[in-house]
Amino acid sequence: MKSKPIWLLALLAAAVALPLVFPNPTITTIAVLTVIFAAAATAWNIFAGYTGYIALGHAAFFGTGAYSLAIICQHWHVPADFTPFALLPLCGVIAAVVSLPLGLVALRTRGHTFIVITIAMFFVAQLLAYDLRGVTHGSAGLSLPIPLWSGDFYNMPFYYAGLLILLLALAVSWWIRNSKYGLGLLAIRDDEDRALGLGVKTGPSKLLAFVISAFFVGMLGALWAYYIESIFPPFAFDALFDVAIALMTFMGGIGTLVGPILGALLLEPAQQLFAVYFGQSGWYLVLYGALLLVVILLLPEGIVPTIRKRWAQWTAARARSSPNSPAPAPPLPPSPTSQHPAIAARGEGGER
Amino acid sequence: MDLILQAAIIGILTGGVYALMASGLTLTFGVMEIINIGQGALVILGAYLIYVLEQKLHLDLFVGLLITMPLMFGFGLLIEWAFVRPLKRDRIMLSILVTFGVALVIEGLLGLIFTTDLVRLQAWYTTASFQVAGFYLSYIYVFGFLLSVVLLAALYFLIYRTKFGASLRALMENRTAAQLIGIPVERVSAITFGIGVALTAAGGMAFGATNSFNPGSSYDLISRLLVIIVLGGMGSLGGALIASVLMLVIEDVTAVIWSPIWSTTVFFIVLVIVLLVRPQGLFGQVAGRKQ
Amino acid sequence: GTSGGSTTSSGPIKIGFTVSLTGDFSDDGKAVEQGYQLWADTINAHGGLLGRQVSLDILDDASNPDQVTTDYQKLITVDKVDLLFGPFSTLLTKPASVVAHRYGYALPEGSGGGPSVFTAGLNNVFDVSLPVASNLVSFAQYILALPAAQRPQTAAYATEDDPFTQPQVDLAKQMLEQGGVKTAYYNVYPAETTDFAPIAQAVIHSGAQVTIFGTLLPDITAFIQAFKQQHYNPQGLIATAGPDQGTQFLNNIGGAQSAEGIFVPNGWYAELNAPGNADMVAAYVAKYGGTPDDISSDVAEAYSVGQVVQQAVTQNKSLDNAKLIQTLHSGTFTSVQGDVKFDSTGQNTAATAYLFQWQSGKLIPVFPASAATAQPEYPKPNWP
Amino acid sequence: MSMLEIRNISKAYGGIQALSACTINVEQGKITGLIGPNGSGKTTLFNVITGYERPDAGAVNFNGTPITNAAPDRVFAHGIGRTFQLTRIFPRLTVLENMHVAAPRNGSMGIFRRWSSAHERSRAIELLEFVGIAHLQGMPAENLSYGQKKLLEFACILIADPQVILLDEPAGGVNPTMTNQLADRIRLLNQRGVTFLVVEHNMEFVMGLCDTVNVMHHGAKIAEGTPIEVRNDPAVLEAYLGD
Amino acid sequence: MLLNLTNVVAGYGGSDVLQGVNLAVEDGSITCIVGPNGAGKSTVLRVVSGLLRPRTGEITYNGRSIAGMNPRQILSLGIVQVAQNHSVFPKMTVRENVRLGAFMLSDRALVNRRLEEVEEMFPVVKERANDKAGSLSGGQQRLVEFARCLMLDPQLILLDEPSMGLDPKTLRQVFERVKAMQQGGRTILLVEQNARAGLGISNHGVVMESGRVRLEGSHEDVLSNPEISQLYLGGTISAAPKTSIS
Ligand SMILES: Nc1ncnc2c1ncn2[C@@H]1O[C@H](COP(=O)(O)OP(=O)(O)OP(=O)(O)O)[C@@H](O)[C@H]1O
Ligand SMILES: Nc1ncnc2c1ncn2[C@@H]1O[C@H](COP(=O)(O)OP(=O)(O)OP(=O)(O)O)[C@@H](O)[C@H]1O
Ligand SMILES: [Mg+2]
Ligand SMILES: [Mg+2]
Repeated sequence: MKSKPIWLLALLAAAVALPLVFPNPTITTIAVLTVIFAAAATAWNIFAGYTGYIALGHAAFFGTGAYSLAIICQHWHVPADFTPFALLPLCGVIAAVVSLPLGLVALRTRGHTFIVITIAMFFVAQLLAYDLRGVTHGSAGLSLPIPLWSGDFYNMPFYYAGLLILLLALAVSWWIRNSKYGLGLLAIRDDEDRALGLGVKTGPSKLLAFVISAFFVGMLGALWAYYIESIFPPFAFDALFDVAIALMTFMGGIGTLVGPILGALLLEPAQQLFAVYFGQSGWYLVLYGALLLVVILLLPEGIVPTIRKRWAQWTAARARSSPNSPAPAPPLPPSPTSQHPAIAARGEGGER
Repeated sequence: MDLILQAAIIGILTGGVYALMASGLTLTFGVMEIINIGQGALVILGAYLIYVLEQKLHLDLFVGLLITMPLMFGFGLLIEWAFVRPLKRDRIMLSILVTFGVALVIEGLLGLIFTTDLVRLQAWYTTASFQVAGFYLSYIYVFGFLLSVVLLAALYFLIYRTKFGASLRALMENRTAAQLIGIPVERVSAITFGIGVALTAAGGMAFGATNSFNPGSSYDLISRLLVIIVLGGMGSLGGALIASVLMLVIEDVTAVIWSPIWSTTVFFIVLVIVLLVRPQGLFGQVAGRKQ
Repeated sequence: GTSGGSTTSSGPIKIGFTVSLTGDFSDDGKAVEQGYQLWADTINAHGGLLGRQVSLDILDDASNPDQVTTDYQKLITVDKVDLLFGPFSTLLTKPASVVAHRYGYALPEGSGGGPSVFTAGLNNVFDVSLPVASNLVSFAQYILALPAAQRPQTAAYATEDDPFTQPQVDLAKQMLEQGGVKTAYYNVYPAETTDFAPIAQAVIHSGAQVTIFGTLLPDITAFIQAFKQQHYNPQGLIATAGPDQGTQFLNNIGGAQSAEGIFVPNGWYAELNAPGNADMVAAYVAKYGGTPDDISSDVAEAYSVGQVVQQAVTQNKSLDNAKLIQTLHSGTFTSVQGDVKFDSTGQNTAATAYLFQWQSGKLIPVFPASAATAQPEYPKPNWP
Repeated sequence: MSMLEIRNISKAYGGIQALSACTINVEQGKITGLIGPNGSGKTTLFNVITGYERPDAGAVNFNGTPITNAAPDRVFAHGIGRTFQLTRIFPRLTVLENMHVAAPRNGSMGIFRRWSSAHERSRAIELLEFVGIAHLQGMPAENLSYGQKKLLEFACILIADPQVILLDEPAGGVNPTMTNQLADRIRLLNQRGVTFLVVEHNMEFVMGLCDTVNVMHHGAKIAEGTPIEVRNDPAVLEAYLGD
Repeated sequence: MLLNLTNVVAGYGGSDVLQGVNLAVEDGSITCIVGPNGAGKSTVLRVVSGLLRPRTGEITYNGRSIAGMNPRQILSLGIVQVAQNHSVFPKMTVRENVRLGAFMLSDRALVNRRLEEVEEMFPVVKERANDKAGSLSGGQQRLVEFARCLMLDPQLILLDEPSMGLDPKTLRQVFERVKAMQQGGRTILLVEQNARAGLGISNHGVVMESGRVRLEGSHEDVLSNPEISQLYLGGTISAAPKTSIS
């Protein structure tokens, strides 16, 4: 696959050009939300995908980032211009700092217990947003400065900021996947105890991945807050956020580099558009749910792994039917009872 | 003091209702380890089915279960066959996707059929109560509690005392080995999933009789139900009951002695502490040895 | 920018809005849609607006701020609607108003009355309904006006942590405390609460004579259920919302008998003598069936939005949104909920709060005396 | 002083005394064998040494430093590596990636280092070639046959380069010819100074390889000596070899 | 011939592992397959027991084609497999594990009788009957698996490395048991890396290499073939392990 860099460049160019080619604010609105989710899913995948720990509490960091920006803007009287964008990394850092003790505690557990602890942490965070009225104004929510940009221009800065964060997250994800550290994370996913016995510092490794993903998600929360310009606890800390990014990641292929992005590209616009076009008739949820089900039926391991597997099978089949061996009868369909483990079902392995 | 006692009693009874809602999940999540995000939607579906029977045929809610549970069982078989079975790899995680999709479809269809008006199941025992030691106990909660004890006991019997249960546990632990000793793994999975969904019908009845609901009411439920299963210990049925009761007692007592605002927070903090000390849950088993 | 919108002056006028047909607010969404629809039907039957037919462009916002943002963008830039109406709830009105503001659209609305909507410094939001906080004022006044012998000594308050309910309860509490009614219990509970029994228990335990709830339909029915089970009979029971939902409310609490004596504040009721009200009620019954009592106040709130906009547009003889904003800020209007006059933040200062009570299966205005069609029942009879 | 001293280790699970006051010494630069009937506590002892289980009593010293209760990564950092009886490889990593997990990771700067370097890679391939699975390097390790997994695990621990290697049944399921090669490799490494503690039921392998053999029974050592001594020890014959 | 594989091609995912395997197992014999790691020995057993579908080729059992049947159908024909990788059910008790071996039987009395026999035969199974199988040592688990397969009284037994992890004493016991089963009229297809011991109790030897059968013959033929011995049996014939029973 020598053409890979070219492909990537083309995709990048398309992403950059998108709002220029389709300047309609409705499209760019969906694009803004999509890059936010794509970046969040990518960040989540850095932790959950590589370590195999399914965290369903990242909405806590999204909300932390969102509230951080809102509170900072209020206290420092930040003007409604590009300044808040410059504050995004700070909000990410705040989320990362918050994630540190949470990760320290949660990562002492594994498997289902871990999932439930992250859910619990998310709820505590949401409840705190309600309860700490002094800073959060409770259920009355907070407003952010409202930029006076024209409707046509308005989405652009948000889109490019989101895209930048996405690229950054992707780069970090790629880098980790190709680092010694990332290999350690994957080893943790497969067999944590064994990894520990081979000298992988499992505790710090997991925690670092957790904090990195929280940093990005926190930044995205802040970006989102500035975009929506008002935040309320149930929206900033939204349990469905976690479900959404997990769905996107699973759908695209957990643990793969571009899977989360593909999942987001598919699901977020689909959801928005289905609500717009089928919402009034009442079919929105049915169709959106059906879309999920159809995709998973067609691509039962997620988009990227399934395609990779099909590709491998196809090339292998082609190799089998190469001229010097007698053409075998068409292979039987795999027995439904037998489990055929995927061949080369994972990993950028082999290509490197 | 009186108030705390009363809150604790309410907590115990409401805990029974939660255990009932969680009973289906103890199978699909606790035993099969399928993260059934659709559980909440299935509870609501169960409630609507009973609602229809009550409205159209004037069936008693508990009698209605005799119809809705088989219906939901069939529905469970269908979901398993169509969506869970094709998942080969990462089925535990991908099941989140599938069950979420199913939940959306259910919610959407319920919305189309029943509109989003709030409804509630009515029967004489949904509002009536009887007095014990100066305190009123409501029939529906007592009935719900009893039903959940009965169902969980039946489930225990099924899983730990029958050949079917043994084959199910075997299949969960090692699918290939289970195949090799002749366990029809697909049929067992399907039936188990079906039973899990059927039990949800009972939970739905209890939910609908104690809460107003509409198709969108499921969202607050699912995370609490997942929490119950893990706190009780995956696969532990008594654990599920005790965890629900514990959860509701803590919340209810906190609500009256401090504030409802903090009740859930306190519970979640207790939860985190308990799970840090016992990651396998209250009654869960530790994973095997390393060798 | 200034108002977008179609330039053709012959086709129908497009009015866009979103409703929550799915998600958390979905139980109210349908009523809002009905209200807007009834208004459009009425005006179309009477020759339309500025002589043109009105067509509604309705989207589902899934009770989600992201979707609201996308939806209003689409209404403005793709559908190019002429006018916008607001969605349901404070939480969604806020993001909608920001998008509308960006394009210079007015956002008249009837059910996004939480204070935070009006503090963002936007000039384009107009809430035609009663300002939320003063909703319970009439009840407080009524209680304080009771003869000393009858006047309750203690009150219990429980409210959802919601920008719509809590301010109302807090204001009523303040008034009653000043009037000498002691607070036996006050608590705020999270909007996600599904288990109301302990709160109900605490209210019962407080032994308060009147109970004041900041609720929506699901929670008030849970409280009533618990009170019935515990045989607790407060002398007065009022909830910010829920009892105004007509038959839905009755079905949820188990029939009209259980509703007897329950209060609810509102800016509207079916028999209210306000411009267009009788027409709307008739149209509702004709179109959706049922009785006037089935009509949720969400319907009237939405209908009023249409009426106010209609008056302003007619006065302007133009669909121009800048003009519309100006006119809305300056004029006085009428609606099925009574008079409408906006202050600089967009809240309706002219609205009257009525106090209603369920009596013999009907929701009847009982206070202020000018509007009352029956004497309030006090104390509330025991549960059946 | 022995390199690895295991003193009076006891460990009970409920009613089962897996180890009872077990004392074993592993001398530096030697290949020490550990045999005993099924369930005699060999694997449990490995688990105690490498920090996967906490003993109820007793102590483990490594070069004089106590390492009792040290976590597995600490034990590994001291230079003690092990394999598992029921092979534990990383199933979803490729064979080559498996090798790199074990490749020495010095310092905590892993995040700034590529997962593989040319040097590591060539070492990994050399070892994979040695155990005969180099052609499978791009395969997810879960796709290997049983014996191939066993060999992969063996190769993994060699690349990690520990001072002491604890092998739990390295020859189980491995082809006899390959077993002989493994033995050769162990001897070679041993000559270069690596110490081994080997658990194995293949007597030919143990007797041909080990300098000293310890025999365990019911959680305690019942015999120790050269292979010949042990083989003719009546207690060992009775408990282990049978007649 | 009880079992016949003709030109069987099979594999996982994309590639073929078995590339045309021909194999015959005589009724009442013990046949032992040996070969290097990854030769496809276990794959042959999996194809026979139905865990893996052959891509092409024919498998007949008692003259009847069984290719493509699922494991349950094949089991009900009287073919039972003991897998190579550890496959006890770790969280179930030892007794539950063993009892599950008789899952296909519905005669309770028979099952109980067999259970008693098996427990007599292997003391560990009895002593640890109520412990979780996962807590046993590696060798003990292996024994439980073997005991489990004895619960059915199958016609054809596919054993994948029964010797692995067993101490010499136990191993001898197991092999004696295998021998006894053959004498009782059962047929055994064995895969063994402990090749000399395995071939030692067999009538027939098969050497596999790279997915093909390299050599087939009586066990003496195989044992005495110098090249095979060098390549796959660990060289010098004289060093036969003490554990072999002839
Ligand atoms: N976690 C545990 N729970 C219960 N019993 C255990 C546990 N771990 C080990 N045992 C018991 O301790 C004893 C020793 O087991 P161990 O695995 O150390 O034996 P071993 O010498 O390695 O045997 P083998 O040669 O079969 O591998 C066995 O009886 C085993 O059942
Ligand atoms: N699940 C699988 N997916 C892909 N390839 C596999 C799978 N299982 C086995 N293989 C490949 O098939 C070949 C034969 O495997 P098999 O398990 O039959 O070998 P074997 O002869 O039993 O070896 P061993 O003596 O090590 O048990 C091996 O090269 C292996 O890599
Ligand atoms: Mg062992
Ligand atoms: Mg094999």
